[in-house]
Amino acid sequence: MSVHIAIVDGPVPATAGLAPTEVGRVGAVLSFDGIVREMEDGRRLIALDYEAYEPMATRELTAVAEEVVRAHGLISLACWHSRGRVLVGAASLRVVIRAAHRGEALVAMGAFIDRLKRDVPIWKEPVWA
Amino acid sequence: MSVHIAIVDGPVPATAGLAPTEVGRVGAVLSFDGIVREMEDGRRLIALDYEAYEPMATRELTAVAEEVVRAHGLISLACWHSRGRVLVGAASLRVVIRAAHRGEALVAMGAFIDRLKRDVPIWKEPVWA
Amino acid sequence: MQVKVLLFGPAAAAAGCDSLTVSVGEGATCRDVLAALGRANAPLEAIADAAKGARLAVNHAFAEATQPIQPTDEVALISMVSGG
Amino acid sequence: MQVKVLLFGPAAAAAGCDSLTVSVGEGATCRDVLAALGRANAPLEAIADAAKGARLAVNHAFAEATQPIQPTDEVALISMVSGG
Repeated sequence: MSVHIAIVDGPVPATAGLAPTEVGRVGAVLSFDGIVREMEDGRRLIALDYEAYEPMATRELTAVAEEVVRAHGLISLACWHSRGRVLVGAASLRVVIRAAHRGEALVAMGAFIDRLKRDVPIWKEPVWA
Repeated sequence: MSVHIAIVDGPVPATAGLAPTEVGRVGAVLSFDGIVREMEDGRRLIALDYEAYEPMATRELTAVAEEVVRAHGLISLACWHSRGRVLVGAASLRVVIRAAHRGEALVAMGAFIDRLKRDVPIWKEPVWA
Repeated sequence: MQVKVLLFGPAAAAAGCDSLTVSVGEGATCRDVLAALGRANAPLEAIADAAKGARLAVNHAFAEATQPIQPTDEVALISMVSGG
Repeated sequence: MQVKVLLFGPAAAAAGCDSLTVSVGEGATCRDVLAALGRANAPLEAIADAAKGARLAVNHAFAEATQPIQPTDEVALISMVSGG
């Protein structure tokens, strides 16, 4: 059982979380990328600017991750979240879950992101085109 | 809306499905890797040998993928499945879903894999240690 | 007529062969061929059971139980799949 | 006592500043500070509303409404988060 959390400046790196799988117990690797979309509320944007209240944001992400890992019996959960400017088409969030089976990985992914959007002190501001 | 299906000899390549995201509409990229685990029915194995009845396997995977893309309003679904030997710790299945939002991506991932395990003429045989 | 049925996975292992040829009447349906498989090879009886999800594929597509088989069709028993 | 409250996101935009200092009595709780924010800055009234999910963080942890504030605490208004 492990948790890795990082808030990074700008978009999350493309290869984050793709380290070699723990051999043996892991049967499912589920990876989610949240991507900045072009339209928000019917208006075109060029980027989102993310602000994080640190160190609380990392602490809350870690607490939520540990709770989700425990509740769903995951092997590991890693999360990268952006701070600063992320252009349309780039990822501002990556979550990688490793579990024995796909069932708990899928449920845990939804639960983790729901909690992140409710409880983690991060704010985004649109940069309009 | 697009579907890409491939049955590949041996483990699925590590970078499959990570091509640059379609800019603009995609808000969620969800990627699932099914990994060969060490224990099956309490016995230790070294690999799984996969057999596919082709071209039916590719046809069924394509039909299921198109149905899931339509039913859940996905932007795209890509799937790689192994044929032949896949060692413990390597991936035998990769599914990459691109969608506007995470909700439909998570539901569609579960639905696609459930259908694959029920309807696609692929069989695995354990290679015991 | 003679119908050759391709076998895979646990079905092939149980039958001890990759295909089995069964005799059925002209106009036989998928249901008839499944039943003939069970009669022709005792270990297959439990596997070629529609009630347990066994289906025939005809020319690489799943076929209804009532579909008639033509002598030139490629027929395969699809049961106990285990992909993923 | 004077309590400085850090503001972020839509709360900072509405208030027009990154922090706001409010006057509350000794032994004031989080609930008192939230109410004082709404009185001190009209646009904040709707945002610093516990009924709409607004919470205070005290020293980088979410605090209960009944938690007393100490003069040395770092206090932040956490509302309308939008990460992800």
